[in-house]
Amino acid sequence: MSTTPSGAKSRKRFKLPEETSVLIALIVLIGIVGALRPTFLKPVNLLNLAASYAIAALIAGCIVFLLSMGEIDLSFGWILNLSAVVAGLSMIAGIPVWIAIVLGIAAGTVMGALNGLLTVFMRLPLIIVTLGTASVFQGISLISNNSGSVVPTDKKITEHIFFRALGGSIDTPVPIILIFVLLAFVVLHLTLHKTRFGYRILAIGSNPEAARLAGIPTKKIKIQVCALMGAVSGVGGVLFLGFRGAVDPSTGGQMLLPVVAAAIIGGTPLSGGAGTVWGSLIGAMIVGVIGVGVVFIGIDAVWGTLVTGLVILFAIGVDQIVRVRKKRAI
Amino acid sequence: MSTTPSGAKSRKRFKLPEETSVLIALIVLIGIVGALRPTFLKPVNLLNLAASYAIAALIAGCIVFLLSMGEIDLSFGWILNLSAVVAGLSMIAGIPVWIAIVLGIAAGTVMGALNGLLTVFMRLPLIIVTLGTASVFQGISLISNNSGSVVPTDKKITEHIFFRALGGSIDTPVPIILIFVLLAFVVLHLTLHKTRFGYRILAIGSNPEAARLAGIPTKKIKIQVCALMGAVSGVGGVLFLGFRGAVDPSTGGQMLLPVVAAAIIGGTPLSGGAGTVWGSLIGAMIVGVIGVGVVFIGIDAVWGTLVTGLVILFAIGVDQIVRVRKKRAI
Amino acid sequence: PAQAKEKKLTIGFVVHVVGNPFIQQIIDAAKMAAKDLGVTIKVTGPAGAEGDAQLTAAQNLAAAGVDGIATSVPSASMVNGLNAIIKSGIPVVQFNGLGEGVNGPYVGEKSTQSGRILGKMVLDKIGGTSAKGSVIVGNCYPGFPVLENRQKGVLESLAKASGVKIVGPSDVKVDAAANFAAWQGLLAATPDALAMVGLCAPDVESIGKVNKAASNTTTIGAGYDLTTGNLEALANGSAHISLGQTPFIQGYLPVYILVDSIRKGIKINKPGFIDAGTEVVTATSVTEPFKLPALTFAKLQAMAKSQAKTRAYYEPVVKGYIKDWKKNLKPIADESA
Amino acid sequence: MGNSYPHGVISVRSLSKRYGGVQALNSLDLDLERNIVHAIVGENGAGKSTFMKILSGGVTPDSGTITIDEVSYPEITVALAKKLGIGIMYQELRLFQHRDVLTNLFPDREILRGPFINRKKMEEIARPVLQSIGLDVDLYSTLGDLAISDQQLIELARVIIEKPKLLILDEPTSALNARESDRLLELVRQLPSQGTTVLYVSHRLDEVFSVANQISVMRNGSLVFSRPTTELSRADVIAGIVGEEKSERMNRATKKSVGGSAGANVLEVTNLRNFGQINDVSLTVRAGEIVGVAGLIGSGADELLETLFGAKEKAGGNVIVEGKSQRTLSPQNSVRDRVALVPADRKRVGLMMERSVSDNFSHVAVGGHTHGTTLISRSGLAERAQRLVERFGVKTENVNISVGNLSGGNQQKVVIGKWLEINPGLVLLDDPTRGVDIGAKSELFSLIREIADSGKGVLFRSTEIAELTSICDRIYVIKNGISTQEVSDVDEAELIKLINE
Ligand SMILES: Nc1ncnc2c1ncn2[C@@H]1O[C@H](COP(=O)(O)OP(=O)(O)OP(=O)(O)O)[C@@H](O)[C@H]1O
Ligand SMILES: Nc1ncnc2c1ncn2[C@@H]1O[C@H](COP(=O)(O)OP(=O)(O)OP(=O)(O)O)[C@@H](O)[C@H]1O
Ligand SMILES: [Mg+2]
Ligand SMILES: [Mg+2]
Repeated sequence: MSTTPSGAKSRKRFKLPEETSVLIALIVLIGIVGALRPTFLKPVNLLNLAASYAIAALIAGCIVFLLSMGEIDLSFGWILNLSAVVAGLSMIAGIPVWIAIVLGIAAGTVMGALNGLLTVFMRLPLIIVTLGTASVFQGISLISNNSGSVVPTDKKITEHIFFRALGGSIDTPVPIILIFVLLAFVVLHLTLHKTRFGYRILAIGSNPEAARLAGIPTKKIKIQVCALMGAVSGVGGVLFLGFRGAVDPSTGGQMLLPVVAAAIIGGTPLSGGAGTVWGSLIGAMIVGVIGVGVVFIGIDAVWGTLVTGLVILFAIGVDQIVRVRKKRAI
Repeated sequence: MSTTPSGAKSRKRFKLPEETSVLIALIVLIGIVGALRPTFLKPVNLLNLAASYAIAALIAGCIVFLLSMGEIDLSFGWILNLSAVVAGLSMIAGIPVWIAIVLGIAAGTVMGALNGLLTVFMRLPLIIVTLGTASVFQGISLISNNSGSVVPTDKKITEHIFFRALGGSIDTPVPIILIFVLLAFVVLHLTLHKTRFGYRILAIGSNPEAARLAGIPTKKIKIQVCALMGAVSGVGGVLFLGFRGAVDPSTGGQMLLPVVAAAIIGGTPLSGGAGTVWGSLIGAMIVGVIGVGVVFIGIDAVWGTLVTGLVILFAIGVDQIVRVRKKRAI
Repeated sequence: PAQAKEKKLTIGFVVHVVGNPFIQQIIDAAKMAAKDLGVTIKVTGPAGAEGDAQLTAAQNLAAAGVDGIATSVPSASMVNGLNAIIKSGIPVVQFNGLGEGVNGPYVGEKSTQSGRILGKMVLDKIGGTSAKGSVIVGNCYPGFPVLENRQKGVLESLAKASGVKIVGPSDVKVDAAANFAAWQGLLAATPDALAMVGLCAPDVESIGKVNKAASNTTTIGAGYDLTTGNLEALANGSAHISLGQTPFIQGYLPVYILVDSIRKGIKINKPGFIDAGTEVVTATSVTEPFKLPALTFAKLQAMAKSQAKTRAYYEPVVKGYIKDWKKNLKPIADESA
Repeated sequence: MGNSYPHGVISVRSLSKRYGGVQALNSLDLDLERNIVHAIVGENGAGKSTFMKILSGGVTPDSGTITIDEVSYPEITVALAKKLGIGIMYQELRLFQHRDVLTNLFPDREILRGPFINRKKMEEIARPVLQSIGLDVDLYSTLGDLAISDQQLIELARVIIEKPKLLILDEPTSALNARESDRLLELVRQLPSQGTTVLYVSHRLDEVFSVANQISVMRNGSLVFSRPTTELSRADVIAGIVGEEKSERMNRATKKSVGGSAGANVLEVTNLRNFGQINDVSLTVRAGEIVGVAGLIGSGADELLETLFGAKEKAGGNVIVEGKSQRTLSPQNSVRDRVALVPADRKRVGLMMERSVSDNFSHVAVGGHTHGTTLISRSGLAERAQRLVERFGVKTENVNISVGNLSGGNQQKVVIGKWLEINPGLVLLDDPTRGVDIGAKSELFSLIREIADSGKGVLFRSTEIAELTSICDRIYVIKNGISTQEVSDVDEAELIKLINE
């Protein structure tokens, strides 16, 4: 047919990846804190900072899957908590550390899958279902240990390679948790953008009814993504246990906002059909730099919150300006 | 079935209002708590219960406007806080109570409008903007009173009719705050469903592009709705001040989840284009009955969270079952 | 008074947050008191610390017909509501968090004074009034009254050394991971700091971890609460001082006061203060208030795990200080003295 | 050219609009006369809709002027269009899916009493208009629950209620059946005498010739010619649309299958019922056959294909695909058994509007299918997309732009392409030519014939009777949800009679 326009060969011009704008926002922020306090820029400091926010980043990387599908999970903080409790109590009960870890992750997966089953069978958005299950998981965690902390103190446990590696007793140039989380990010990114599973997730988020008519098993995929979210939260839980050496009843309770913020600052819209795993990593680092930067510069506690807010606005503003520039440039 | 059309009469069959299903869920819950603890059903008790949740309900009624427009405000709890602080500090500074109240509400309106302006001019979803402004408002509140509570203690203030009426010193068969909030609900309902402003909000939420093409000034409406949300949060703030006689730095900080939960349990979807103001009132009461019921029945703190979660799942389940039944019946 | 004894009393016990190990110790003590006194106890509290939800819980206990209420009062906005309950004839005893103007006695630490103690101990460790250098202070929740008081006391003591420069107070956040990151950042920003002083439960543990990671520093770590993690940090030498708030007394005493006053018809509808004392713990010594026998670190850890041992250890206090609560009731101004 | 056009109500000069690398309008000059029906035709992506959107304020032109009643404007805003009395019915419906019908009829034009919406008054105004276009719906039902054809009529009613001076209709009949279309054309014919100028965009040349006083042809964003209908023949117009040489080729039009070579049954349906309009449908499709489905809107014909595919729930009856009895019909099973459905409503259930052309072409091949590797690559998707773009003549800048940016007809080609990519054994085509230009349509028909000739079964529903009679080997007539008759070799008039009687 003659309708094909003359230049329809795929003109591959060089395009900046969509994460560029958030990355610039991150660099600007690091630059500002570094300009005020040059020690901030020391690699060891930046690595430590990244390590402290690694678990939140990991979960942000996975919540991108849910957001891409047009869903949101409110319960993952408590899944993290209960998974860590399961792993911790198992260790204390004498189960070998690695097996206890697997148990913790399995518990997370089961909780996630339960969310998925409920959302599919009750035909309700995940956000509504997890409004309930969040309390359920928290409640079970409270009951399991009678509102106390779970602290494995036995030397056999605390000297285990898992705790030593994560707890920082083994010296590595780059914190081990960082390496692990970066690897996880590669896997998450490839899964979302290079596999059929990921394609299906984005298709569901983009137009659920069209996805169903295209033969995509939408219910199955939903359950799988929820289970994955649970599994990753479970991994987050055992990493937390290894990192901190203990789980408090409140662990995970404050995670919702920073994690979701990381994902959306990173560029994943809430509306579904699109998502960037790497963006969420950068978003998590932005959240981290803001959190630590404020104390690093030495801003008074009373002023800290205001400054945090202004910097968040600034960060999303930079991102937005860069984005608009890029659009113009096309 | 002979569905072939026969004539253009407007077939108006009797339809149960869409809020029926949530209402049934509410009645079931009240029934269960009442069956276990008959004193719960005493009118005075139910009225007091309603009064304690009145402010959250009021705000839920207004967040329905935002949800209907496809947006979410994360900052309203801190708008409420800062508005109350403004009103309280003004009173302490000697400004007449009524004027201080107006100042508080005006402050709320300004904060809401600021959210609206930022979201329109940064072309970002409100949820992202308010991620930042929430911290800004909280920060300003902390600074205003150097991290302390605002407690007007002067007799001239505490004996003012406003404080006496709201604080319960004046005996009325029905708490005054309840009457006020009910009236506000009538106004909110009429505004959303019977005025052009409301129609425009729902149109924007349903299809923003079509709304723009229909000539709706979408930016203006967005700013107005944000300002309205701020104003209502401001009203919530001064009501809180009158009701409790003080504002703490933490006031409003935990409001996000119960208020949004009230709206979505009440039947307003997060996707925009539809919303029920009355539903959000019932939703707020469900949240209230769950919270209070657990205490009333005397469930131990450690178990309370789990029970709360299960009851939430039950409530949305009842709602869902009724909804499906209704659909089948058509 | 005699007939009051016949009815089995029900006491409502309202905490400001459930799922906090320290609060749980208070709850456990309250339950021991209830058992000792033969009364029913109903424990409740909101999942997230918020005054309004807590007040609502207290009001509902009142509506459900309890005979007395013990509650922490972290928020000034609870005061009027609690006074309304008191006015309706249900006595209220406060613990752990003080609401100014509540018409009932308060059981808790002298928060400003405990801050002073902590500040002084830190100062002693870094060289007394002639110390020269920076001390980092972190507040995990600016605006929380008890913390503001502690902060005041710490700063007051540290001000005695003119060479000490205060860094902060910074907002170090409650969430464990964020708290750790904040302390890590603070120390990186001021690597030659003499000491790090936190005011909340997660701080000592975080400071310890930060200290351990930055192996070459000799920064003193100090803070509050005797959680398992904090004690671990003291034990392995990565942190140095932690003050305890005697959760046993804060839980046991309010229930005792309520039951005793109801049974004996004693009116307690006035503000008042009973000192719950402050425990001072370092790796080498555990100083308990009320002339209780000195503890070793190991004993303290064992007690944290066994309610029976805890009860046995505090027997003298229950028989003495607690039984004589009326005698020890001081004017409320003593709290912040 | 001169400057004065005494009869012109609207003149545009050098109107241009560029989207990325696509010149949607390329220095368009056109004069529209007052009080006539002026048709605009052209191939998919010619720029018709872009032009209409500029006139109605939906899109801002890059350059050029628009003169209306002797006042020149560099652009028209939505507010200005409202003031000038320009009403538009968009090709891609701009309705509020969550809102009820009545609300959709008065978007931001509600009748007020005091501060409140006066729905009673609105009903009074709406009812006669709905009656005049033959639409019978509950004014209180939610728009999203209605069939696409009803929605199109509501969009029409909405713009007629505005009583515009210039009425723009962008493919108003693309989802309508003969009866509805006729009624609409009847209405449009009367409008000029009531003082309304009509701009009518359509790919259905029969309609254009029956309704328009003047016909303009566009290609690649510019005007080819604009002449009174009386001076034009069908061939002239087709040549204008597709170009001389191609119109030659098209004359070798699609033929019926070479008699009776049909093979085994690909699809056997007996006594099918669903929970909607289908009561008792039985039919068979044999390999190598194109079988048509004809029926009025509401007769069940428009639900049949979705039900057979499993998109709508079945209530009873037997469906046998390639000899295998389908116990549960579901899209998943259908894809597995290589049954394809090109749905009628591409926007709602056909495409992922904000995703790329490339992603959309792989919707079934990667998303629904379970064949092949589970790993995918961007370049793999792009290759497939490039191949399909060429095969179906999709006019797009490249395969990485959002499918929502394509012209309506090109979007339709993407839907067809994504389904044919899985090499289906049974193809259910639910009004597949909706919005497709005349050149592409003839290509599509030869393609359908090719598919049938390669031993597959095709079940075909169309809102255009002529399409059915021209390519179907057999046609089933559906009335009141019952398959009443099976016919072959009928002409248009006969079939229309059969449907309506
Ligand atoms: N015999 C069958 N009857 C009904 N449904 C089936 C049948 N076989 C497969 N399906 C459905 O088809 C879908 C595809 O199944 P399959 O196990 O092949 O997954 P998949 O598409 O390969 O997933 P992925 O490639 O992402 O791992 C499933 O949802 C399954 O329920
Ligand atoms: N928003 C947009 N972004 C990018 N390109 C666009 C956009 N809208 C239209 N185009 C392009 O402009 C060209 C003209 O499109 P237009 O919709 O005007 O065509 P049309 O003549 O109406 O075609 P059809 O008959 O298929 O409806 C097409 O190539 C289309 O892809
Ligand atoms: Mg078009
Ligand atoms: Mg597979």
